[in-house]
Order: sequence, then structure tokens, then C-alpha cells
Amino acid sequence: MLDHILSILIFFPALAAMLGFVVTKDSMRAYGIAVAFVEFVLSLWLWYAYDPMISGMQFMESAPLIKSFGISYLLGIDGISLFIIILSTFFTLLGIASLTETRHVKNLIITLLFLEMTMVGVFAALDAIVFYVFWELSLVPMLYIIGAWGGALRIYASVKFFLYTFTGSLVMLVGMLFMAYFYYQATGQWSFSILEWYRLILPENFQLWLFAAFFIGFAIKVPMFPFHTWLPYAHGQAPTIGSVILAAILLKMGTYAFIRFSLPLFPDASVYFMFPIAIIAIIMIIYTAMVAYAQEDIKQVVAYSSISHMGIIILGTFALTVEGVSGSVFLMIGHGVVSGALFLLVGVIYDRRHTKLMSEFGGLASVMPRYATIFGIMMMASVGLPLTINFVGEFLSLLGFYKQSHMITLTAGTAIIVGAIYMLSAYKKAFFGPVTNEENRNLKDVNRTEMLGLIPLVIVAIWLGVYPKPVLEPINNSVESVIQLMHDKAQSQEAKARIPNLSDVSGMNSMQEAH
Amino acid sequence: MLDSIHISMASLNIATLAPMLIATVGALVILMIDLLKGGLNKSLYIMVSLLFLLLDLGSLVDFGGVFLKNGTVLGFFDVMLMDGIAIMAQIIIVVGSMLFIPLALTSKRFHEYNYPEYFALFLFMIAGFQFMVATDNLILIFVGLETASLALYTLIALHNRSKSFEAAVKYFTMGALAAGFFAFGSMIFYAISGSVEINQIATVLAQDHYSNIGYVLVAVSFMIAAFGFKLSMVPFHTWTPDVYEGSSAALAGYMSIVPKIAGFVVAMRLFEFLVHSGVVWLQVILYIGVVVTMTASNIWALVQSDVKRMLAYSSISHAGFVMAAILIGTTQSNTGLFLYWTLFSFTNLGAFTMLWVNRQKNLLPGQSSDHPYEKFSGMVKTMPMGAVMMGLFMLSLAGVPPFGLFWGKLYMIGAAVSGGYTVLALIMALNSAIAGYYYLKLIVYMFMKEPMVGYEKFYFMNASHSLKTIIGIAVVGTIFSVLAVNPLLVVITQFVYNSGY
Amino acid sequence: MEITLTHYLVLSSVLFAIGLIGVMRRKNLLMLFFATEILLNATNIAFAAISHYIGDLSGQMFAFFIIAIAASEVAIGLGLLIVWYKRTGKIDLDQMNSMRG
Amino acid sequence: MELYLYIALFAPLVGSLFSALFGASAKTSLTGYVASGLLFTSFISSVLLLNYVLGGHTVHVEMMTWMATGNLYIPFGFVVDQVSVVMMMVVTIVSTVVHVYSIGYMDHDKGFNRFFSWLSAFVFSMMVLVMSDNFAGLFIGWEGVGLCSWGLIGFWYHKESATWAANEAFIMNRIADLGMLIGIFMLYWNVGSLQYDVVFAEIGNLPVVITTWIGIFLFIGAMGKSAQFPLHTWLADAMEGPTPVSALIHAATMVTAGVYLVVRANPIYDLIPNVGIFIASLGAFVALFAASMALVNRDMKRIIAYSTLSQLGYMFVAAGLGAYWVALFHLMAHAFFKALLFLGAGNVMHAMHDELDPFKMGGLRKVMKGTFVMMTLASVALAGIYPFAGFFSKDLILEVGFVEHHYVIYTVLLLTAGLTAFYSFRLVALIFHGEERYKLFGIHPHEAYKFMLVAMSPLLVLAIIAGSFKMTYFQLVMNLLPATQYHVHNQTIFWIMTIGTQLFVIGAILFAYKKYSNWNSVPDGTSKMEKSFGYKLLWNQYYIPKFYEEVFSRPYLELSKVAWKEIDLKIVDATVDMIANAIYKTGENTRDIQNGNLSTMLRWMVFGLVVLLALAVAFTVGYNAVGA
Amino acid sequence: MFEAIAFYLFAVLTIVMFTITVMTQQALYAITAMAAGMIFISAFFFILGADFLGAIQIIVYTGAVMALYAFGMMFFDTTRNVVEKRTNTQIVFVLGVLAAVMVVAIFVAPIASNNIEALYPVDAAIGNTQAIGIVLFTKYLVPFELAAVMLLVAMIGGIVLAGKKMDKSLTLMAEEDIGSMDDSLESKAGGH
Repeated sequence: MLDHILSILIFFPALAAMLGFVVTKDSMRAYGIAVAFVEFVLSLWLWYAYDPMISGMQFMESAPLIKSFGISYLLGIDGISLFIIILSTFFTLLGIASLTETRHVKNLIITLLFLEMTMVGVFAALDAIVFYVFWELSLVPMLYIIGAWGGALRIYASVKFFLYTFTGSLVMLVGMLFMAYFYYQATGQWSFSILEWYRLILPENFQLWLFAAFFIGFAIKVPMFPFHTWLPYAHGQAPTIGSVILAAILLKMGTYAFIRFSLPLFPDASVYFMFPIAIIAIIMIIYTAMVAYAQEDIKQVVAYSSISHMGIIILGTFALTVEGVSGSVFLMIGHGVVSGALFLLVGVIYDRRHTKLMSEFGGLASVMPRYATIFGIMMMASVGLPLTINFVGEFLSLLGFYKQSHMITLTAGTAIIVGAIYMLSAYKKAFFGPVTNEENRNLKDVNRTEMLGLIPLVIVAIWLGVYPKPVLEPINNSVESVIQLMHDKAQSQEAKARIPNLSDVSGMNSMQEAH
Repeated sequence: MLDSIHISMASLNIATLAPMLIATVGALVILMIDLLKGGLNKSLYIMVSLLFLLLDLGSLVDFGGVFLKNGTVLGFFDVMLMDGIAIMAQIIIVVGSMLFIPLALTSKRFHEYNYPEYFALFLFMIAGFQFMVATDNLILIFVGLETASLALYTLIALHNRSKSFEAAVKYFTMGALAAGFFAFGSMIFYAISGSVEINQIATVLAQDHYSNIGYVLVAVSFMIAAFGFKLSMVPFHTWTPDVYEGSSAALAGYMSIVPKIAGFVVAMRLFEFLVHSGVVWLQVILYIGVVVTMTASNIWALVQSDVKRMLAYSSISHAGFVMAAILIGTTQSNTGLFLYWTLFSFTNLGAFTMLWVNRQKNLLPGQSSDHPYEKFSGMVKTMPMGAVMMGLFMLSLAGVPPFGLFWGKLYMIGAAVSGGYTVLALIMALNSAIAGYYYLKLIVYMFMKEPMVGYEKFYFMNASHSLKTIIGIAVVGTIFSVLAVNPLLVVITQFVYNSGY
Repeated sequence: MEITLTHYLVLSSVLFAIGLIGVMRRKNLLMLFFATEILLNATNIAFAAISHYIGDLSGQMFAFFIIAIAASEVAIGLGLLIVWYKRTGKIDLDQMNSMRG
Repeated sequence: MELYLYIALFAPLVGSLFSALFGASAKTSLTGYVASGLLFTSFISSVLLLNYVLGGHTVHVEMMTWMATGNLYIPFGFVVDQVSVVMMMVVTIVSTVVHVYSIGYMDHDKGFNRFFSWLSAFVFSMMVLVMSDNFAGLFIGWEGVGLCSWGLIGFWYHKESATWAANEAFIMNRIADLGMLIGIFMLYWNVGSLQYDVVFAEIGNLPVVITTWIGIFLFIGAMGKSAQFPLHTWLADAMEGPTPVSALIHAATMVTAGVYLVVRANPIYDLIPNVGIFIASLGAFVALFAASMALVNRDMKRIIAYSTLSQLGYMFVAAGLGAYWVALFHLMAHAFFKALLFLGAGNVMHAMHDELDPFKMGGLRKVMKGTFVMMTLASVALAGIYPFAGFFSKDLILEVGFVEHHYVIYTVLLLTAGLTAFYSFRLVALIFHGEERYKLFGIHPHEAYKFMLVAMSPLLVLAIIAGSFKMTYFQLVMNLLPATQYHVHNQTIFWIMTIGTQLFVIGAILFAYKKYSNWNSVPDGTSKMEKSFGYKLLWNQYYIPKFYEEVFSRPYLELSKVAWKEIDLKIVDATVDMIANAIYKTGENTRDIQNGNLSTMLRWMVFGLVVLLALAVAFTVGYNAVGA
Repeated sequence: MFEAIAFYLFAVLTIVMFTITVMTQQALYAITAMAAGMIFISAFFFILGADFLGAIQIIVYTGAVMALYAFGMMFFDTTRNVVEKRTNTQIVFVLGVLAAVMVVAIFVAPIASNNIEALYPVDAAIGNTQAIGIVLFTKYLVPFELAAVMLLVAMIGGIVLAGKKMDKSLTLMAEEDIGSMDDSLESKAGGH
């Protein structure tokens, strides 16, 4: 079974979703939880069976799909994708378990299960086209979730989300095809296997163009400034569950893809574009933090904060050092947990008051102390307090980039300041002060169902902040192989210099030699 | 005074006529049956048609085997040309027709199906298309084209309402003008090469090193105009939306597939050698034509308020997309053309059948067309499976993987990239994105809006078992196309490559 | 003064252009059909001339088939006009714009 | 000994979590007792460790890996050495006292349990901060205390000013933390490790420029936590928190973390004397600057806060001049008497129903004897009168300045010492002497619980006798810190200085008493002095908070709004929508091409043909031209 | 010389006739002019030695096609003036003239090719009609047969469209009404 565990992971939810059409409406929630739980356990088993010492791909599966065009059903995971897969199954489980939506629950759960399939698929795919298939397919359930269960502007938001991402992806597709064609020219064979592509060394000018093509697809998904404007709408209109999954998993697809595609395929271009992208990352960090500060709707604050955090992830990714890239992968998980939790939390209050405007609240800390506590913990995690999950990622990302540029890191480091500003002020507006609105006086504190969703997240957020090793170690090993691959493939002097060579390094000594 | 002419039967290769003859005979049989005993139910004719189409298909498959073994077969003084693309195009034509003809079995009664002649004309039309693709003689192409077109005009008009007459008249008139273009263009080719056979024309032009460049270009201009009409390239496309709107949804779906593939094959035969001749002009013109067609029709599709008109514009856009294959002119692109069209057939047939299924007899109150978007609002609430299937077709048309058309787009864009047309590939990609909007619009109506009061009952107005079966086939073809792509590619590549394209 | 192929081609082009003008100009559908006949006839002259000058019969064959096609078109065209006329009582194409956009 | 280390470290955490369990429920005294008991355990463990360290040993444990990736390896490592054990002692003593005191102080507060949870959490963070064996661990504690400080300043979250102050404190600290973070990054990329031992062993091999930058960035971190100019404004505002919090966090422990950092990183700062001088100068400046603001303030707690700030300046002077042990010593002594002072202020506040303006008090010595004695003694200690703790530590700093020939600094510090004495006794005089002005406001003051006073007594003792530990202390820390003795070698000058200083200070005290002990009215802002420019300047804290508000906070908010409403919505998003709309509009505007008229359609066809022909002719002409 | 005179004469005549066809307001003039033009065109065929084509031209066009049109005109009653709304007439002429000018511009250059070979050479020994017959029934047998099919299609199409059955549209009728109609319709259909 382990030989096909990835396929099982991918298609089990889809199959279950199909069968779900038969399940009656009342039992659908239980069914959904059961399926998601099984899936989550399977993913945990995957972790258990995963050998953290091997840096390469594991649980590989391969079957020709379109042989004459080199497309094959190629799956495999490494330390980078493993945990995002677990995160996906985890959040689907949490999402369904803490679901408070009452309209058309059956459709919603079926959609969520399909979405789970696409999410796992994206992270498990090693064939560019299979990757693309899941990547695009993930838009459809999300479109439906936002469009059917969303707020007043839901149609605008969902269509914008879909079209924007779709457009970017198509440009990326052209890039993929070009890449495959390049491979064809070099070897006489069509192939879309990423692992095969890794072996290609492209001329630098090709790299630049291809990098740009992939970049557009990924940047819109992340979303990077200035392609980010779909996100606030999507979050603003999406139901809680949609926002949670969107923030926790779907955004990670973009950053994951950078590490899976852009870095190892185009090392020279990655170095070439490092600084422009770092500048964008800085804009994302500071500018969106400012925008978040100006928001009146607490969900928008969290939405913009997502963009800001994604900026740090991007920065870490383009640090092109083991520390930075590991950090960014870890931060993907961290941000997933934290922003997912924050959206869940916003959902809790929205369910009670049907408004997300901070001016409507105030003094919630005295009315809903448990809620305020959990929110506070997650807020602090979001702000990147040490011993919470986000700190590890942010610290490593910034640390990693420091090697490349001091000034940029210093500027980007203001994330910890501006992040604190908008988060704390939002928290202050909603939770502190006297209870001014009579409607808030009798609000119920978080109930059992909601706790079920939130407590695990709190535990994870702190556990991985205190003891990130089980996750960080596999990530590190896989990232090291990526960086080494990049170094070996790099052609330009600058790239060779910027991307560390790990193979002849043992311990600290070489570090000083570098200086 | 006159030498007797000796012709051996073997050299005639009468078998090359078999597929078309089967269709023609089928039509005649239907006419006979009607003569012998009138007033028979349409189901009889439908089944007879299906039967003959099946025979037709059988003979084509047989030809396919022969082709793979022996290569191109010529017949009847080299008028008939059974090469790979001819066989494939005919298979698409016949299969498309076989999927179409059961759509006549609606639960409502429509005028055209009361005529046995309708089915006879339908078979004649198929024969016409088959002749058109199975030759490189401009005369036979012309006659085949006209046979098919004249039958088609009649079929459209037989729907018998003023919109369908209007559609038929428009189509006919523009068709007559296009026929004039075709004749004039052929005339110029004849003038400079002394031949009306494309192969021969190509040879002579090559020998002359295209010294009569002006003539060639004028001839090509006329030909592009003629085929631009047939393939609905902008600005020769204007008939398409009106004709689709005027005719029944079933026939509109059919028109979006079968006549076009016939046109593509002829265009391929005619333009391919010109593209490769190094005449930059043609490449430029085709480039512009392809881009304008794709983009403009997409933009117009955005603003439609009727689903059928939207699909009409969308099919123009798809045709433009496919025309790119001829521009690129590599084996891969031509393979892509057939792959694309095969996959497109299933999806588009499905989409139009969905329209056909919810066709009501009279216009909805307050609406001026059969299939306004509003009709579909909230469909998921009242008819979830129907909405899901329609959504599926829309996603496929938009090119969302892994549904049918995605693989076609993938391969076509891939062909553009490897043919050196990177910018074109980007334009194709971006156009797919624009197209996403109007397909999405329908999905938005179906899945995200509340049902309109009083419209609920229209969703499956016209459904019957055979229609549902066809939709089922289209759904299966759309979802599981990924499994079919590889075998298709292998076969198509072999056919295309061995035909010299 | 010798009449060359060019003369015929030019004549054919002129007639074709007249046909085009007719097609674009006519609003009476029946008279519009006349113009399409002119298009085909213009081509026919050229076919016959080319056939003559290069001594090949294919051109005449083409012209022959064009005549057949023209005849068939008339039949269908008139048929369409008749149903249209029966339904609306008009053959003016300006009246025929129920579909647009 | 490792066991004691872990007990010392984790006992507060256990206490905190235990209290947190009851966080949302009504007051249970149990939490107070448990938390205090655990802290006492921690204190006992610290004592045992101190004993062990006094024996010349150190304890160094590595609990587990925290972060490890690439070459980065950060463990949870803890070290109990001569420096950290001193800090541990300070922290555990003061916090134990504060905990016990708080049981009484917070008696009637709804958030009793929550308070203890936060407070113990703070102690835990502080312990992590001082015990960590690497910079990353230090940073954990660093941020941890910041968090707890946020929670405790904003403890009464229904008060707008409290939450505002909490956020201000957190954000200002964050600004400094960024500097610290950058310093850590620099260390990592230049040394390859963040372990103290590795860093200090390697630091000498680095170019001075890099070391300088490292020093500067680390000090920026210290500036935030220790509220040095220009990041000082939060400290005064932080007085919104409950008074025990002010005692523990904003006087004794957290704010001294910056000093601790500089002391801890002494091998780095030894290499960069220029930065040291800058630190010292800044320290001296802050000492005077803060003291000046304390002169006119009318908020009891703020006055003490400014005094804290001023004393922190002293510590930085010492640290900057390389007298790390002196800095640490003053840190310790200051912790005791300042905590005492704050707790006394707490008693007064309780008695006065949270009234903070000393002008509205007066004559309290009658009803609050214990408190009066304690605060007076604490003030004496603060003023540096022999033989109280302050004398030994503070005068030492003056000597350091003198010995190191930084006479300007010396002079400034001397002046500040006078000011300190003045404002301290201004406060004491206003509160405890003179007329009972509180009667005007209908308040009936009462002395605090007995056990609170008892709880304070250890601090009182320490404030008096801490100076006598000087030599023991010196012996202890010289293992780790540069063992420079600062003696003015000329005996005459030494005595002149010492006695002179004492006289100056006593003079200041007397002046304060004279001026304020018979105060009989509440100033209403009409007196001449109050209208003078100098007074206003000091009263408004040199207009710095206003300046920050006008130059940073408000523009930032405005800019944020512009970023959102003008840029994000009207430019970035509008561009995207504009593209989409442009496409759609094009469709709307051109759909009339399809006007349904057959004539138009035919014309379009012919038009297409003509265009093609035109292109054909053009191309032919061009082709022939090129051919010819 | 004779050839030239004939060419120019008939060229002018056809052009005039067709211009009348296109330009006149009178349907009757138009059809008459067109018939004349068709006949003049057949003259070209005779000049060019395509006797068979000439004959066919006269028979088919003037015989069949014109008869059909004449029938149509009677049916539509278009002998009276049809008021045609003219819009953008300039564009029409500009486009037409442009097309002619451009094509002519190309056509004035003689065709230069040494590679044109007659596949079906005109044999002076046998008559045009005979030669046509031979080619038509060998090489062009398939198009010829298909043309027959095409004419059949045209015939069926014409008959069906113009037939009485088209008068009532089942497409537009409600299902219930069709049920009552069915018998009468079927009896009629069976009748012919």
C-alpha cells in the first residue's frame, strides 16, 4: 500500500466525494469528518513512513499518461512537500469538523473533498502537467465555495479570483511547454517530468524568459504585489472555511512552486531576479502591512497580513541559502496554521454577529475570554513571537536573506514592527476597551465545536515553535539537495557565488572562509 | 477517329468511393422508403441513417488500416485522394454525425424531423463533406462543398420558424458570395499553374519559384476569403452567431464541428504548401487572421446574453485557435488540429446538447432568444446533475484541466512553442483566459444565483433517453479524455505524418 | 491587336467587381441573387479563356461545374426565399434583422 | 545541579500555566499561592545554584535542539555562570516578593488568576533571557518579556490608555528588536554560530567594522528594552499597568535586560571602545534627561519610572565604559530599592484609591507608617546615601567615569545624582508630609495588608545591605567579566569626591524637603513656574511623545489609509479591473459590427477581401522592388 | 483582328448589361439585362472555342436559371418597383472598385511560367464537345456524379422548402395541437 500511498491520498477524497452524493444530508457532516480523518491519518502514516534522512523523492509512483508527449503520472514527495500535504489534510479535517455553515452542507463538503484532492495532488505531483492539472483544478472548488457561500460581492470576488489565477497559470503553461520543448531539443524526447528537467542546464537568456513565464503564474497565486488585489476580495467574500483553506493551503501552492520549479530549473535567473523579487517582497511586507493597518474589517486585516507574510516567504525562498529556503518552507506551514486559525477565529465572531467590522466590537476580551485568549495566542504567533511557529520561519527566512543583502533584510525586517502594529491595533479595537455595543454584551464564548477546530491549531502553533525539529529536519535535507543542485547547475559567476556550495562544506569552517 | 479509352478497373480503385457511396445510398434508401410507404416515424429514419453511418465508419476504419499498411490510396484518375488526413477527417465527420443524429429523438416534436427528406439531405450532406476532404481536386472540392452547403441550408430552414429562415437566407447568401470567391481563387491558381489539383499547383509553383507572386497572393486572398467564411474567421464570420441562433441547438452544435473540420482539411491541403513555400506574406496574413479571429470573437462572446450565441462566438474563437495549426504547419501542429477537434467535438456536442435538452417551444416571457443566461440561473438547486454536466462542458471549453479540451489546447500551444511561435503561444494562452470569463459566466448563473421563478421547469424540457445518452457520452468523453489522448496522438501522428503534413 | 489572356482576366475581374458591387448594394434578395450569378459568370469567362490559351480542358470542366452549381444554388435560394416570403411577405433584407449583436 | 537549573527555570512556567487554567474563571486565591510558591522554589533553586557557582563551578546544559538547518544550529541551551546567576538571584528575589505582594494588591481584581499567569510567564521569560547560552535563546526571552509586558501593561484592558500604552511598549520594543535581530544575523553569518562561547571565542578574528556594526545593532536592541533615548517614551506610559508589574518589570528586571545584554556581550564591546563611549554618552544623557523630566511630573509612578530610566542611564555609562561588573552591580542594587519604591507606591495608590498625583496626597505618614519608612529608605538608597545600596553602586559609576577620564560624563552624572535626590524626596515629601490634602477629595487612606509589608521587607533589607556584597560579588563575576578595579588612586581626590557627592546629594534632599514638606495646595497650572517655558518643556516630556505622535504615528496611519484607499483600491486594483473592463467595453462597443443586417455582413466580407488584396498588392510591389 | 473586335464588343456589352443588372431599380430590367449578359458571355465561350460550354451556358442560364428567376419574380410580385433603402453607397463602390483595381493591377502583368503543361490538351482533331465528353466521363466522372447528387439535393431542398408542409410549423406549435394535426398531416404526406 505504501507504494501507492500518494495516489491513495490524492484520490481517496475524490472517490469519497463521489460516494458522498448518496449520503443523506443529515449525515453528511459526520461522513465528511470521517473521510477527512481517514485522509489525515493516512497522511500521518506517510510522515511516519517517510525517511527523513533521504533528501530525494520518496514514495515515487510513475505511470505513462500521454506517452508520446512525455506526460506521465509521476508522483513523489520530499521534505518540502510532505508537510504541506499533511497541512492540507489537517486543515480539511479541521475545516469540516468546525464547520458552522448551514446552507447546502452536502454540496459544501463534497466540494471540500474535491478540493482536498487537488491540494494533495499539487504537492505530490512531479510531472509538470499533472501539477498543472491539479493546480488549475483547485480553482474550481474554490470558485464554487466563494461564489455559492460567500458574501454580497461573492460573484465578483470569485470570478476575479478564478480569472486572475487562470490567466497567470496559462502563461505559466506556455513556459512549461517551452521547457518541455527545450528538453525535447536537448534529448530528442518529450518529457514533463520535473526530475528530468532538473538535469537540464539552460542558457541564461532562456532561463530569464522562462523564469518570467513561471513567475507570472506563481506570483498571482502567491499573491505577490501588484498581483494581489484578488486576495482581499476573495477573503472578504469567502465563507470561513473558504478563507481558511485559501490562506492555509492554496496560497502555499505559489511559494511551493517557486521552490519546486523556479529555483532548481533556473538557478541563474533566480540569482538574476533575486533583487527585483526581494524588492517586491519588501513592498509586500511593508505596503500590505500598512494597508492592513488601515482596514476596518478584521477579516481584511488578516487577509492583508497574509500577503505581508507571503512576502517574507518569498524573501526566504529567494535567499537561495539553505537557511532561507528551509525557513520559507517552514513559514509556509507556520503561516498556514496561523492564518488558518485566524480566519477560523474571525469566523467564530462572524457567526455570532454577522459582521466583521472592528468598530462593531470592542471589549470582547471581557465577554469572550477564551476566544480572546486563543485569538491572542494566534495573533502573537502571527506577529512572529519566538516559540511560536511563525517565528522559526520568519527568523530563518530573514537570516537566510541576510547573506545576500544586508539592507534588504533590514528593510524587510520591519515586518516584525509593522506586523505588530496592525495586529495589535486590530486586537485592541476588537477585544480591548469597554463593551460599547449592547449586542456584544451577551455573546457566547467559543463552543465545543469551535474549540475542536482551534485547540489543535494552538497546540501545533506552539509545538512547532518550540520543537520544530521533526519538521525542519526533513525540510532541511531536501532543501540542501535543492540548493546543491542549483549550485551545480549555475553558470554565471555571480550565481555560483551567491548559491552556496554545500558539498565541500563541513561544519562552520568554510563559513569563515567565505568572508 | 476517337481512340477507345482503356481503363482497368483495378486502377480506378473504386473502393475509394465506398464511404461516400454508402452515405449517398443511405440517403437514397431513405427516399425510397418514404416513396414506398409514407408517414413513417422519424425513429426509423434515424436508425437507418445511423446504420449507414455505421457502415460508412466501418469502411473508413478499414481504409485506416489500409493506409497504415500501404500509405495513401488514389482512385478514379487520381481524383480521389484517401490519405491520412482525409480518413481522419471523415472519421470525425461520420462519428460527429452519428452522435448528432440521435438528437432528433426529442420528446418535443420539431418540424424538421417530420421530413424523411431531412435525413436524406443529412446523409447527402455527409457525403458532400466526405468528397470535399477526400480529394485535392479543386473542382471536386467545390462540388462537394456546395452539395453539403446546399443541404445544410435546407436543414437549417426546415426548423421552420422565421429565425431559422433568416439564418438560412443569411448563410446562403454569404455562402454564394464565398462560392464566388472560391471560384475566382481557383481560376487564378489555374491560370498560373494550368491545373486544378493542389498537388500539381504546388509542384508548378515550386518549379516557377513563385515567380508569379502577385497572382499567387491574389489567389490566396480569394481562397482565404472563401475558407474564412467556411471556418468563420473574422471578418468573414458574421453569419456564425446568427445562424447558430436561428437553427436548432442540435444543428448548431453540429455546424460547429463537422463542416469546420472539412474546411480545415481543405485549408490544410491548400495553405500548407504555401506556408512552407517561404512566402512571408501568407504567414503574416494567417498570423493576423488567427490572432484577430481568436481575440475579437472572444471579446464579442463576452457581451452576449444568450448562451447559444455565446457558444457561437466561442466556436469561432476555437476555430481561430485551430487555424493556428495551419499557420504553424508542423506535423505536431497538424496532429494537434485533429486532436483538438476530436476533443472539441465531444465537449461542444455535449454543451449544445444540453441546450437542446432545455429547449422550449416558445420563447420565454421577456426574452428574445431561446437560451438566455437567466434560464440557467440556480440550476444547481433544481437540477444538480444537469448543472454539473453543463459546468463540466464549460470548464472543458475554457481549458481547465483535466477535461477534454485542455489536452487539445496543451498540445496546440505546445506545437506553437516548438514551431517557434512563442508569441502566438502566449496570445493563445491569454485568449483562453479571456474565454474563461464567458464560460464562467454561465457557471456563475448555474451555481451561484437563485433560480428564476417560473423558469425551473425548462431545464429538461426536451429530454429523452437518447439525448441523455448523448450527453452521457459527451461527459465520459470530456472527463476521461486524458486516457484517450495518448492513443489518439499515436494514431493521428501516424496518419498526419504519413500523409506528408 | 491581339487579344491575350490578360484581356480576359481583366474583363473577368471587372465583371466580378460589378458582381461584388451588386452583392453589397442590393437589398432586394432576389436581385442580390442575380449579382451572385454575375460573380460566377465572371469566373467562367476567365476559366474558358485560360483553358483556351493553355490548351487544357480542365478550365472548361471547372466552368461546366460552376454552371451546375449556379443552377443548384438558384433552386435552394429560391426555395428559401419562398418560405421567407410566405412567412413575412417581404424579400427585403433590411427587414431581416431579428438576430444581432 | 542541572535539576536545580531546570527547577529554577520551569517552576515559573508551571505556575503560569497553572494559573492560566483558571484564567477565564473567577478569582481563586489558590493561583496566587501556587504561583508564589513555585517562584519561591525557583528562588531556592537559584540560591543553591548561586552557592554552587560561588564554588567556582558553572552549569551548562543543552536541553534539546531548537532550530537546525543548513549550518545553523540553535539548541535550547542554558548556562548558569557567574553573570547569569546574579541575574537569576535578582529576578527570583524580586519576583517572589512581587508575587506575594500581588496576592494582596490584586485581591479585589477580577483578573486575579490572569494576572498571576502573566506574571509567572514573565518570570519564566526573564529566566530564559538570562539563562540562555546563546543569542537566539536570549532573543526568545527578550521577546517573551516583551509579550508579558504587553499583557501586563494592558492588564486592565478596558482602559484605553492602558491598551494604548501596552501596544506602544510592544511596538517600540519591536523596533529595537529588529536591530537586535540584525545583530544576531550578522553574528551568524560572520561567526557561524550563536552560542556565546563560540561567538566570544571567534569575535576577535573579525574585522573591526563588522564587530562595530554587530555592537551597534545589538545595542539598538538593548536600547529598546532598556528604554534608552529615543525609544524611551513607552516606559513612562507603561505605568498604566498594575503597580506590582511596574515594580517587577519596569523597574527591576525587564528594563535592565538591555544592560544585561551589553554586560553579557562584553567580549564584543571590549573590542569596540568607540561604541562603548557612545553607549556611555547616551547613558549619561538619558540619566540627566530622565531626571529632568521627573522633576516636574505629577504622577507618582511616572516619577519613579523616570528615575528608573535615569538609573538605567547610569548602568549604561558603566557598561559603555567597560565597567561591566559595575553596571551589573548597580543593576542588582537598583532592582532591590526600585522595586521597593514601586511596591511602596502601590501601597499608596491602594490607600488613595488609585490616585497618582502626589499633590493630592500629603501627610500620609500618619496612616501608612510602614510604607512611609520603606519608601523613605528606598529613596535614600536611590539617592545613594551611605551606607545604603545605592551609594556603593552609584558612586562607583561616578568613579568609573572619573577614572576613565570622561569628565563630562562624570559631571553629568554628578548633577543627575543631585536631581535624583531632589525628585525622590520631592515625592516622599509630597506624599507623606505636609497637609493632608487628600481630605479635599474625600479619601480615607489605610495601610496595606500586613503580609504585603512583610513581603516587601526582604527588599528593604537588601536595599540597605546590598552594598556589603560588593566584594563577594566582585570575586564572583571577575571570572567572567573584566576584573578592572576602579579606584581613584589619589586618596585626597577620592575623599573629596565621595564626601562632596554625599553633601551635594544631601543638600538636594534637604532642598526638596524644604520646598515640599509643607505643601498645602494642589497646583492648578496657574503659578508662574508652571507657565514658564522650562516647566512646560519638562512637563511635556520635551514634546517628544507629541513629536512621535505627529511625525510617526499619525502620518503612518494616514499613509496607511492612503495606501489602502488611494493606491491599493484606486491604482493597483483599479488597473486590473480596468484591463478587464477595457476588454469588456471593447466588446460592447464593437458588437454593432454584427448588426444583423445581411448587407453589412456581405460588406464585411468584401471588406476583408479588399484588405487581403491590398496587402497582397503591397507585398507584391515590395517584393518586385526588392527583386528588381 | 476579328477576334479583337468581337472581344471588345462583347466585353462592352456584358459590362453594360451586368451594370444595368446591378444598378437598375426595375427588377424586370435587371433580369432582362442579366439574361442578355449571359448570352453575351456564351459568345466569349464560342470565341474561345468552348462550344459545348457556350451551349450549356445558353441552355442552363437563359433556359433554366432565368426561367426560375422569372418564376420567382412572378411569385414575389417584384415587377413593381422595390424601394431599396441605400446606406453607405460610397463604401460599396469604393470597395468594389478597389477590389477590381487591385486585381487588375496584378493581372496586367503577364503570367510567366514555363512549367504549365496541359494535362488534358485540346486536341484539334476532335471536336470540343467530344473532348469534353471524354474528360468528363473519365477524369471528372466523380465530380460529375456528385454534381448529380448536388442537383438532387437542390431539387429536394427546393421542393421541401416551397412545399405546403412548411406552412404550419410544428416547431412553434404546442405539443397538444400537434397531436390533433398529426392525422391530417400524415394523410397529406402519404398522398404524394
